[in-house]
This record gives sequence, structure tokens and C-alpha cells, in this order.
Amino acid sequence: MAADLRARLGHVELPSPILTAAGCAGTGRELAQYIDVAKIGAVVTKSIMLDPRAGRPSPRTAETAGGLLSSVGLQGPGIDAFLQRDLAWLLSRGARAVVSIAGSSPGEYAELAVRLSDAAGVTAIELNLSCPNVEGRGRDFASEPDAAAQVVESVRAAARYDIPVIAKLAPDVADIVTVARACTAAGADALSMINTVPGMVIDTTTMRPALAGGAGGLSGPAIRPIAVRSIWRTRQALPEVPIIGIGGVRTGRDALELILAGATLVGVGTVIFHDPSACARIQRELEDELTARNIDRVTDVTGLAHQPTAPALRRPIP
Amino acid sequence: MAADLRARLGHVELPSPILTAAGCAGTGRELAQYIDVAKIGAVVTKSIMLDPRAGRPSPRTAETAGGLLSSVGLQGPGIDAFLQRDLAWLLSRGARAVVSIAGSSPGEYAELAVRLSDAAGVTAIELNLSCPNVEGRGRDFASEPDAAAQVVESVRAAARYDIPVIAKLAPDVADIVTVARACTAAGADALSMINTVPGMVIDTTTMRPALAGGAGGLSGPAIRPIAVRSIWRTRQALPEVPIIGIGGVRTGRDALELILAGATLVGVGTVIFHDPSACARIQRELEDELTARNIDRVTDVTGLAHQPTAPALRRPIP
Amino acid sequence: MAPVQVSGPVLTVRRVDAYHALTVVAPAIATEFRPGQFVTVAVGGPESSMLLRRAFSIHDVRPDHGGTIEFVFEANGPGTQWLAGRRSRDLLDVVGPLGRPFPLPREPVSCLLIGSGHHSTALFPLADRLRERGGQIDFMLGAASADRVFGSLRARRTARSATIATDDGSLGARGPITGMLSQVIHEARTDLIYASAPLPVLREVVALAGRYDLPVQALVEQPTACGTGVCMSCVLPVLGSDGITRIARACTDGPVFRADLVRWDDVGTVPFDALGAPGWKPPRVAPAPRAPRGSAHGG
Amino acid sequence: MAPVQVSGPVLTVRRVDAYHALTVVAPAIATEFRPGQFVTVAVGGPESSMLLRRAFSIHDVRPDHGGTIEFVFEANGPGTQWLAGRRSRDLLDVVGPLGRPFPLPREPVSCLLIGSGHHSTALFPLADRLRERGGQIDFMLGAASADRVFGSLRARRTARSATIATDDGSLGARGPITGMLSQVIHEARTDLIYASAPLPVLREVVALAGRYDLPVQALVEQPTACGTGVCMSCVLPVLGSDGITRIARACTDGPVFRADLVRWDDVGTVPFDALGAPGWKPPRVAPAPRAPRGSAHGG
Ligand SMILES: Cc1cc2nc3c(=O)[nH]c(=O)nc-3n(C[C@H](O)[C@H](O)[C@H](O)COP(=O)(O)OP(=O)(O)OC[C@H]3O[C@@H](n4cnc5c(N)ncnc54)[C@H](O)[C@@H]3O)c2cc1C
Ligand SMILES: Cc1cc2nc3c(=O)[nH]c(=O)nc-3n(C[C@H](O)[C@H](O)[C@H](O)COP(=O)(O)OP(=O)(O)OC[C@H]3O[C@@H](n4cnc5c(N)ncnc54)[C@H](O)[C@@H]3O)c2cc1C
Ligand SMILES: Cc1cc2nc3c(=O)[nH]c(=O)nc-3n(C[C@H](O)[C@H](O)[C@H](O)COP(=O)(O)O)c2cc1C
Ligand SMILES: Cc1cc2nc3c(=O)[nH]c(=O)nc-3n(C[C@H](O)[C@H](O)[C@H](O)COP(=O)(O)O)c2cc1C
Ligand code: FES
Ligand code: FES
Repeated sequence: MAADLRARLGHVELPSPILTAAGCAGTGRELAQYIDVAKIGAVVTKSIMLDPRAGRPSPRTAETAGGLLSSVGLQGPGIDAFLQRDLAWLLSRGARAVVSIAGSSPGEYAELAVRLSDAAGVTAIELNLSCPNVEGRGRDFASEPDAAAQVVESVRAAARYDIPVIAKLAPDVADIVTVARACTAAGADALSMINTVPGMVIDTTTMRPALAGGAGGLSGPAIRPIAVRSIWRTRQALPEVPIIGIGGVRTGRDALELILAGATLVGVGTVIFHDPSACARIQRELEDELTARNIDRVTDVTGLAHQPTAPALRRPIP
Repeated sequence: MAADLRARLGHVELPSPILTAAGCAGTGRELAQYIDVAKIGAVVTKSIMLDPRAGRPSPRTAETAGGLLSSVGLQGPGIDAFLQRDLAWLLSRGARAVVSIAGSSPGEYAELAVRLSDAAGVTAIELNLSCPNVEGRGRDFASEPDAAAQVVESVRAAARYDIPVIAKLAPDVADIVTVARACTAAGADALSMINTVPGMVIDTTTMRPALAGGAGGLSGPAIRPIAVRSIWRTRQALPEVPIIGIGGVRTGRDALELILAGATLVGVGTVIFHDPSACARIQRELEDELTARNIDRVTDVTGLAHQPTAPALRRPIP
Repeated sequence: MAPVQVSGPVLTVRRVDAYHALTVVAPAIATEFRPGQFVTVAVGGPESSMLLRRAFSIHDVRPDHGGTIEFVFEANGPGTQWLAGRRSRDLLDVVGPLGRPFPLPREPVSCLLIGSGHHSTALFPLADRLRERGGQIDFMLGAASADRVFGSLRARRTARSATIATDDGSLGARGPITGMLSQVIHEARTDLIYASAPLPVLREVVALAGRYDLPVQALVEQPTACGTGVCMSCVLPVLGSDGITRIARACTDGPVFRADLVRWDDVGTVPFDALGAPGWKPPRVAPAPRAPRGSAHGG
Repeated sequence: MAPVQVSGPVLTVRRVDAYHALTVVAPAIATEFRPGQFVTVAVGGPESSMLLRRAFSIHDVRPDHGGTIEFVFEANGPGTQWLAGRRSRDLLDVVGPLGRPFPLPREPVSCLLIGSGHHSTALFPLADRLRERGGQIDFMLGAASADRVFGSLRARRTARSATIATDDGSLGARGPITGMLSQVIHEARTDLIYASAPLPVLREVVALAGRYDLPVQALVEQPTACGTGVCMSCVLPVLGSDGITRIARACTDGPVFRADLVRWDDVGTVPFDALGAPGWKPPRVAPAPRAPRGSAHGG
């Protein structure tokens, strides 16, 4: 019998733990040409801001070994156009929408949360905390536990009580667990990790940085071990907090790896650029991996790698 | 005419900027079966400690996308055996030896530096600061600017004045430039970066961490963009400090990338596992890359990517 | 019209002068294809360190094996080198047909097709389609050297005239193809230009065409990572019918653009007056209309 | 005797039951090879995301094309799957011959060669060498099922006896190969055992051989990343002739070990009494002698 992939996010039941990662699935429409967006766990939107945003100059991406360096700069339509056009479309297709939001102050995040709470059909709000805190010293919210917690608190206070708030954390901090704790204490219902890893590529032909923005964020399979360690450590410190594991997932086996490390849900980002039907494929592969291991429910194996032994579930695959 | 690859480390002239990275070239003997160790820039040894060390249980390595996760635990012979056997052998072959050392307190590093100063023929001492500081809170020296500086200071005071002291920095810190500044202020003659990036792999067959040690360090091409950004930022903040760039160098073009970002010398690590003649090949390729760009001397392009324009050197390759 | 993802067997990989022509079985793409559209392919095999898809204009479709497509490329970087090493029966992960095709004129008019290097390949299926509809066709083909001029024979066979120029003079006139543009426009009484070339050449073509008030449909190659519109790599600033500049995606809003709507001098930048540019302030009313799509038309 | 790195053309890749046999031209390796040694190959091509070399015992060397080597493998993981897909003329980056070979007995004695699954492949060139020197040979081959028993025909042809066992009984006796070890030792009057098998099987062989005081030379496969001795992946605890346990590298100190020196029950761990183990205190005198190498001998 095929393994049961159903998972939960807050009080919403998802058909599977496989989500898109923020900013990697367009508006959802682009992907819908290749997969049924209603059949994956949820579509996580690109990070929406209050106003439309043109993003960074190009080149915006560079290929790296097993990864991608990118600096898009949150190009997007702004909350108004998003609600009218993109959210409405997602809901009309029966997809579950996790809306990622970004701002430059806790107030902006809160304002966005209010707008999303007024709209029907938002499954959860994800806070992209990898944005410069203009009221602080310009460092990202995600790199300072207090600043991150302040955003979570403002949003939690502003958002409708039954919409889960997810704090998305960045890996380039001295200790991700400290930030995770701060966000959870401030009311985050779940954590997403990881956002991209700061990096840079020099174009050896022009002898200048490959991206117009200079530095960028590294993503893709190259960073998966960094994601796994972040998830592992957070799960160990905060075993009760649901984690959306993100980072370099390319196959169902990769998704399983993140789940074993402690993720309850798994986001797929860069690999969608490589394979537009990745989310559906990974979902199928995950089901097969579980079935081959005689595992009935995906929820049975969340964090399993932390247990010294789990003999019943430990039949090696051939 | 072929480009001039000669480079300097302190007052020693090296035939090329290509070095082995610490811990990735055995004792040098293993590599000497494939390349002439006297013809590369220098051999950087594995990190030597006072006493012999057995290292971690196995499995110690796991393959990742474009990279390697490892946790060897500084297995090594201790300083006595190193001096008698390995250093003597390197010198007998005409290789330049940069000796990497590791300890658990500033005093241990200093003691090692004294021993190396008494031995003839040490080109430079590299401080592997990615070791737990047992006198502190057990965090690595490399992750705390003060602790790192203290090691540098002790070693600088203990080492013979004409042996350059190189501080090797880790990428998993809030801000690598802060650590770089602290080490330079404490007397480091040069900086090496980067050491491995903390990561983890779960074996989906056993459903347990793939390495016996649980977490490990990520290396190889996967992390090159992280290395490039660290080098770039440090070069920007401390333009006068020589940097040994390390991280994922696989080809001469990769070496050039690190040099353009600001490295004066380049270390090759994990890729030696893939290709035992990597250092010689990369050196040859680097020469070709420079020659194709009409660059006379490798020293002319250190940090060139920081200059907004460098038209004379900017003939795109075909 | 929706693109599909297929795993198609390679039929042949042939050398054609400086290029490689790869033919792959992909019926669903072959039947839906319209000139100007492209495919993306995954390169390097299942354990490749190359994550980004490579984009190629479809150069030819054939009905054999249920439908094959051919694209032509230069093997420069690691992805195209890998493609050049494919052999018959290897499977290729192909997505297509992608992007906005060349719009066709409603009336039979005199069309000038300008191509440079590998960029020319996209113009040949267009020429066939234009001929079916009864228009006049003139070709201009340029490249660095003779072995990089793609399709000169076919151009001569297909078109009323075929003007060729190479940088080194090894085929046709010496110099840039744009050097002869005015002359050809006059002689051919051109009504409409289709251009497929690198950015600097396109800029010149558009500038010259502007003098004669000729409409240009330009196929633009921007750095492509996904080809499906999800990654926002391939952007350039494009004017909407509402007069507002937006940062559009070449892979879905293009690759063929009405040239008068592209802000050619600002490609690679975010112009200060683009919607959402830094400092730009929103009117805070209804959301703006969508980016220009389908609004462009030829002729 | 020094290993070399060559880029050799593949001659053939053949299916052999559950395995693939790959033959590659590598004269410098073929001429230097001694039974028990292995090669490592780079997998996945120039843009591969797989950085680690794969190790394979050399199963055969032939003089044609100046010297070819053959190795036999199971296509399980991504690297071996890639190898299975190689075709004739593809170039392969091969390093070898690597590691300590099987030591040969000085006198012609009665040798028992025990192999399991793909591990058996290393024993056939050893058998040939032993026969040249005039010893008696008996073979024991085990595997999960008939299609995984490697070389049963060749073993029957080469050896005085060939005992076969499979877990499912599809060839030879049902059960583990070690089940018949005592009987064979008695019947063959074995003087010396060569074993190449997974760790648990080796452990059992060594334990049983101990009862009869028989020396065992064991080929151990440890997780390999470089194969050249620089990465310290492939370690296991081995006793030195000075009685001190050191963490040795299977790729350079082995892969063939004198079985009585390997601390079989501690493989995968760092025994508390190993040189440099946590808590271990040095005598602070002269450096210890090198790890056991060349000190082991058969017969
Ligand atoms: C719509 C469109 C049609 C194209 N048609 C053709 C064609 O018919 N023949 C042909 O030879 N080339 C064509 N190109 C360019 C082709 O996509 C690149 O030459 C190719 O991707 C380079 O891959 P690489 O591995 O050799 O180089 P790399 O430099 O290793 O590529 C690295 C990354 O950069 C991207 N990239 C690099 N160069 C270009 C480029 N010029 N345009 C877009 N992306 C690039 C690649 O897609 C990849 O993501 C087309 C590009 C586009 C956008
Ligand atoms: C001395 C020696 C001789 C060998 N001879 C043979 C042989 O003749 N035939 C054969 O089929 N196999 C042999 N092996 C095992 C073979 O190396 C592995 O099966 C192979 O590397 C697996 O590669 P993969 O890509 O399929 O698997 P992956 O699991 O993707 O390999 C990932 C990494 O783990 C290492 N690894 C995985 N399994 C093993 C293993 N069992 N032993 C060592 N390293 C491993 C690989 O080298 C690689 O570095 C030998 C191993 C050693 C050490
Ligand atoms: C092009 C691109 C755009 C992204 N945009 C966003 C975004 O808008 N908001 C966000 O929180 N994360 C964004 N991310 C980060 C991803 O959601 C994800 O956390 C990261 O890429 C790691 O996952 P991956 O390796 O699967 O891509 C973006 C990543 C990429 C590559
Ligand atoms: C197996 C292994 C052992 C290493 N041992 C050391 C060491 O002893 N001392 C040290 O400073 N760095 C050590 N490193 C880190 C490397 O020197 C280098 O900084 C890092 O691997 C990044 O470079 P690379 O991507 O070229 O491997 C080791 C790395 C690996 C993979
Ligand atoms: S290439 Fe990804 S959006 Fe166009
Ligand atoms: S495999 Fe690297 S030391 Fe043995």
C-alpha cells in the first residue's frame, strides 16, 4: 500500500508535505502548465511587499557547482495586485496558498498581515526575514534575534488568530537556534529554513562580479547539507515546533533526508528552474521512498534520524 | 609569452600561487607519486597538534552535490613525529612547507610555534582556528574575534620573527571581516579563508546521520561562492593583507576567480581527492588563463574585480 | 499551445560549420511550435552539477518519428559542450515550445529577416511560414567569419535576396551586417523587419529602422535560467501599452518583442521610471495592468 | 610500482549476470598490477556533481592494445550507474594500481580463496598467480542469489574444488558461504586463506580460521573517497608489529590486511587504546614506528 503523504499546516490538511519555496514558483500560473498546483502541499508565493517592486538590474543569476547564485531583489506586483490577481487565481485552481511577505520594518509586515487576514483563503503567512531592517542598523531581521522576534510579534498581533505565522530563517548567522527560539517565543507557529546562503561569483571573462548586484544568495543542492544541519539543530532544541525544511531538494530522497532531520514540510526552490514538474515528481518519489521502507505515514518519520535506533522502520532498502 | 606565476609568502618566493589546502594532501608523499611537490607554490600540511591523534570514528566522509562532507577529527602523528618524518621528507624533496597547527588553547598553539621555529625550513605557520577553545565556552577560536586574536598574539610572540603567521578563518561566523580585523591587529601576516562550512547529511538507508560524528564540514566546488564572498569582503576591508583563498577550486579558472576577488595565493583541497594531480594541472591552467588574457604576472590581477574598470586587462576571451 | 516537458531520444548531432545541429524526437513540441519559439534542455545528466536549463531557438521541425525538432548551437560553455557529445538514442529532457513567437503580418508584405551568427537559426522557419502566406522575403546574414554565417545557402534558396557580411570578409561583404541595412531596405522596399541577433546588433537595427519608420520584431536572448518564467533572470525593461515601463521576462513576454516597446539603452538596468524602481512611488490605487503581452503585433 | 593516473579509452562494458564488466585501455596500470590491487575512477564527466572517486578491484589484465584492465561492478549508486552507461571509446580517468596486493606464499601450499558477491572478482587474478607458482587452490563463492555469484564457471575451471552457496539456494548450497568453511578446510587441508567479502563475512571467516590457526589475508572494502591516502576516509584500527593499535588507511595500508592484525570488532570505531585516541597519553619520547606495511606476509 502506498504511504500516506498527508500533512498539516496549522489546522489545514495538506495532500502532501511538498511545497514550493518562496520566489521559485512565479505566480503559480507558470507552473500550472506542468503540474496540478492543487495536488501539491501548497504554493508558497514569492515574497510580497506593500508596493510594486522592480527588483535588481541584471544579470541576476549565475550557475555554480550544484547550485545557483541569485539576486532578484524581490521583484513583485505589490500587495494590491497580488490579492486581486495572483491569490485569486491560486484559490480558483484549488491550490493552498502560503503567502510570503517582506518589509523593511515590523510595521510594514504587520500591515501586510492585516491585508492578508482580510482576504479569504490564505493558508498561512510566511515572513521572509532576510530583508534589511531599515529602523535598525540595516542588517537583516533574520540575523538579529530581537529584530526577528519583533517582526513575528507585530505580525502575530495583526494577523487573524487562525492563520499560522511562519518565520523564515537565514543560515548566515552565528547560531540559527538562537533566532529560532526568539521567533518561537514571539509567537511563530512554525519555522522555515533555510533561505539562501550569501555568496558571490566573479565572471572570469569580464573579471567583474557575475551579478549586477555583486553578491547574491546561494541555493540548490550545493547547500543541502547546510539546510540539513540547520533543521537538525533546530529540531533538537525545539522538538515541538513544526519546521518547513528548504534547501537543495532535488529528489524524493532529498525530501526524505530533510524530514528525517526534523522537517514536517519540505519546500522545493531552485530545482523547479531545472525541472518545472519537480514538485509533483518529488512528491511521487517521496511516496515511493516511504513505501519501499514500509513506512505508512510520512508524519511517522519526522525527525526520526534523531532516534538512536528505530528498528521497526530500519529495513535497509535493497 | 607565458604568464609569470611567481608569488610571495613573507620573504619566500614561491614558483606559483597554487598551494595544497591543509589536511588534503596527506604528508605530501602520497601526492608526490602524481606531481612534483617542489614545483607547486607550497605544501600546506594537515593541522599538526602536540600529541598524536586518532581522529574520529568512521564513516568520516559523505559525498554531496558538488561537495564533500567530512569529519576526520585531525588525525595526525603529533609534532615530534611530524618534524622528524614528514617535515624532513618535504624539505628533502625541495618543497616549501607551510605548517598548519591546531590546539585547544593559545598556549598549545604557541608551544607548537616554538617547536616549528626551532626546526629549519618552515616557510610559514598557518593557524587552524576551527578548533574548540577549551578555556573559553568550547566554541571554536575562529568564531570569536577575541579568542582568535589571542591565539595569533601568542603565536606571533612565540614564533621566530621571520616566519609568517597565517590565521585561517571559518565562514560560519556572523561577520568574517570582524575576525579578520582582530587577527590582523593581533599580528597575523596573512589570512587563509575559508575553512569548511558546517553541514550534515542524513543517510536515507540507515535513516541516521551519514557521518559517525553527526555533523561535519562541507568543502568542494559547492562552497566556492561562499569563499569568493569571504575573500571579496576581506579584501575590501583590509586591502593590504595577503589572503590565501581556499574553497572549491577545481580548475585554473576557479583559481583565477579567487585571485580576482582578492586572493594572493590559492589553496586546493577537496579536488585533490578527485584528481591527485590537481595542483599541477590547476597551475598549468592558471598560466593558460592568464596568458589568454594578455596578463603578464599573476600578481597584477589580485583583487582586480574590485576595480570598476580595468580596460587594458579586459579583453574578453573568445 | 501550452508547453510540455518531454524526455525525447536524440536522433542525430551533426556538425554544421562552427555549429552543432541536434535533432530530437518531440512530437508534442513539433506540432505546437510557431517560429520564434524556443526550447530549453537540461544538461549534464542526472548527477550534473549544472542546474540551469539551456535555451535554444527551434530551427526546424519535421514530421518523421511523429515529430522532431532541431536546434543549432555553438559548443562554447560546459552545457553546450555536453550537448555536442550526445549520441543517437540518448534521452534529452526538453521543454517547449516556449515564449512569444514572431507575429505574422496580416497582409502579404515585404519582410526583411536579419540574423547574426547562431541567432539566424530562428529565422528560417519564420521564412517558410511567411512564404506560405505569400510575402516577399529578403535575408541579411552576418557573423564574425564564413564558418559562423548560418544558413546562407538556404537563405539564397528561400529568399528574393540574401545579403551577407562577415567581420573578416571571408564571406560576403566585410564589416557589420548593419552597414548594408539602408541599402537593402531601399532596394527591397521593406515593410517590416524581423531581427535575431546579439543586443548591440539589435540596437543598431532598431535605430536604423527607426529612421525609416519601419516596425521591427526582435528576438532577444537574455541570460536564461529556467525559461518558464519562474526565476526572473531574463528580464529587460519594456514599455506597456499604458506607457508604463515594466521589468519584463524575455522568456515569457518574449523572446520576440515589438522593438519600439523595448528600452534598448536600458537593458541590464532598472530605469528610474520603471514600475517599482527604487524611489518610485505607487499611485496607491488599483493594480496596474499586466505586462505587454499579445499586445504587440507585426506589420 | 608507483600508481599512475591515465585517461584511458573504454573498450567494452558487458553485462555479466547482475554485474557490469568494464574494460579500459591502461597499459601502465596493466603492467604494474598485482592481484588484490585496485583502481579508482572519476565518475560523471567534467561537470559532474560527484567529486569522489570510485574504487574497484582489478579483475583481469590483458596484453591487447598495449595493456587493458577489467573491473566488475554492481550498478547501484549514481557513480556505478554512470559507469554502466559508458560506451566504447569514451575516456575514463583511472588511477592505479593502488594498495597493498595479496602477498604470495613462498612455498607452494594449499590455498583457499573465499569470495562473496562482487568481492570475488579480486580473487581470480590471484588464483592465476598462485597456480603459476604451483600451489593448490580451492574456491568458495557465496552471494545472495545465483546471478550474484561471480565467476563460478571460472572457479570450477581453475581450482581443485569450487564450493558455492547462495542465501536463497538458487545456486549451490542454501545459506551463508561460511556455513561450509570448516568442512572445506578439512577436505582441502588448507594452509592459507584469502578472503574478499563484506565485513560481516570477513569477521566470520577470520573467527573460524582462528580455530584452525590458519592465516588469513583479507581484502577489506572501506568507504573510499580518494583511494590515494590523502583523505583519511577509509580507516580502520590495525595492530602494529609493536603491539600498538593505529588508525590505518585501507587504501594505502590495505586493502589487503593480515587478518590477525585487524581489530575486526572495532572497525568503525576508534578503540580507546589506539594511538592518539581521546584520553590516550603519549609517552613523549621518539615517534612511533610507521603503521604495519609490508610487515604482513602470507603462508
Ligand atoms: C531564447 C533563446 C534562444 C537561444 N537560441 C540559441 C540557439 O539557437 N543557438 C545557440 O547557440 N544559442 C542559443 N541561445 C543561447 C544559449 O542559450 C546559450 O549559448 C547557452 O545556454 C550557453 O550554455 P553553456 O553551457 O554553453 O554556457 P554557460 O555560460 O555555462 O551557461 C551558464 C548559464 O548561463 C546561461 N547563458 C549563458 N549564455 C547565455 C546566452 N547567450 N543566452 C541565454 N542564456 C545564456 C545558460 O542558459 C546557463 O543558465 C539562446 C538563448 C535564448 C535565451
Ligand atoms: C578496494 C575496493 C575495491 C572495490 N572493488 C569493487 C569491485 O570490484 N566491484 C564493485 O562493485 N565494487 C567494488 N568496491 C565498492 C565500490 O567502490 C562501490 O560500490 C562504489 O564506489 C559505489 O559507488 P556508487 O556511486 O554506486 O555509490 P555511492 O553510494 O553514490 O558512492 C558514494 C561514495 O561512497 C563510496 N562508497 C560507496 N560504497 C562503497 C563501498 N562499498 N566501498 C567503498 N566505497 C564506497 C564511493 O566510493 C563514493 O565515494 C570496492 C571498494 C573498495 C574500497
Ligand atoms: C531566484 C530565487 C528567488 C527567491 N525568492 C525568495 C523570496 O521571494 N522569498 C523568500 O523567502 N525566499 C526566496 N528565495 C529563497 C528560496 O525560497 C529558498 O529558501 C532557497 O532558495 C533555498 O532553497 P532551494 O535550494 O530549494 O532553492 C529565492 C530563491 C531563489 C533562488
Ligand atoms: C578531509 C579534509 C581534511 C581537512 N583538514 C584540515 C586541517 O587539518 N586543517 C585545516 O585548517 N583545514 C582542513 N581542511 C579544510 C581545507 O583545508 C579547506 O579549507 C576546505 O576544505 C575548503 O577548501 P576545498 O573546498 O578546496 O576543500 C580539511 C578539509 C577536508 C575536506
Ligand atoms: S529565464 Fe527564468 S524567468 Fe525567464
Ligand atoms: S580513501 Fe582517502 S585515504 Fe583512503
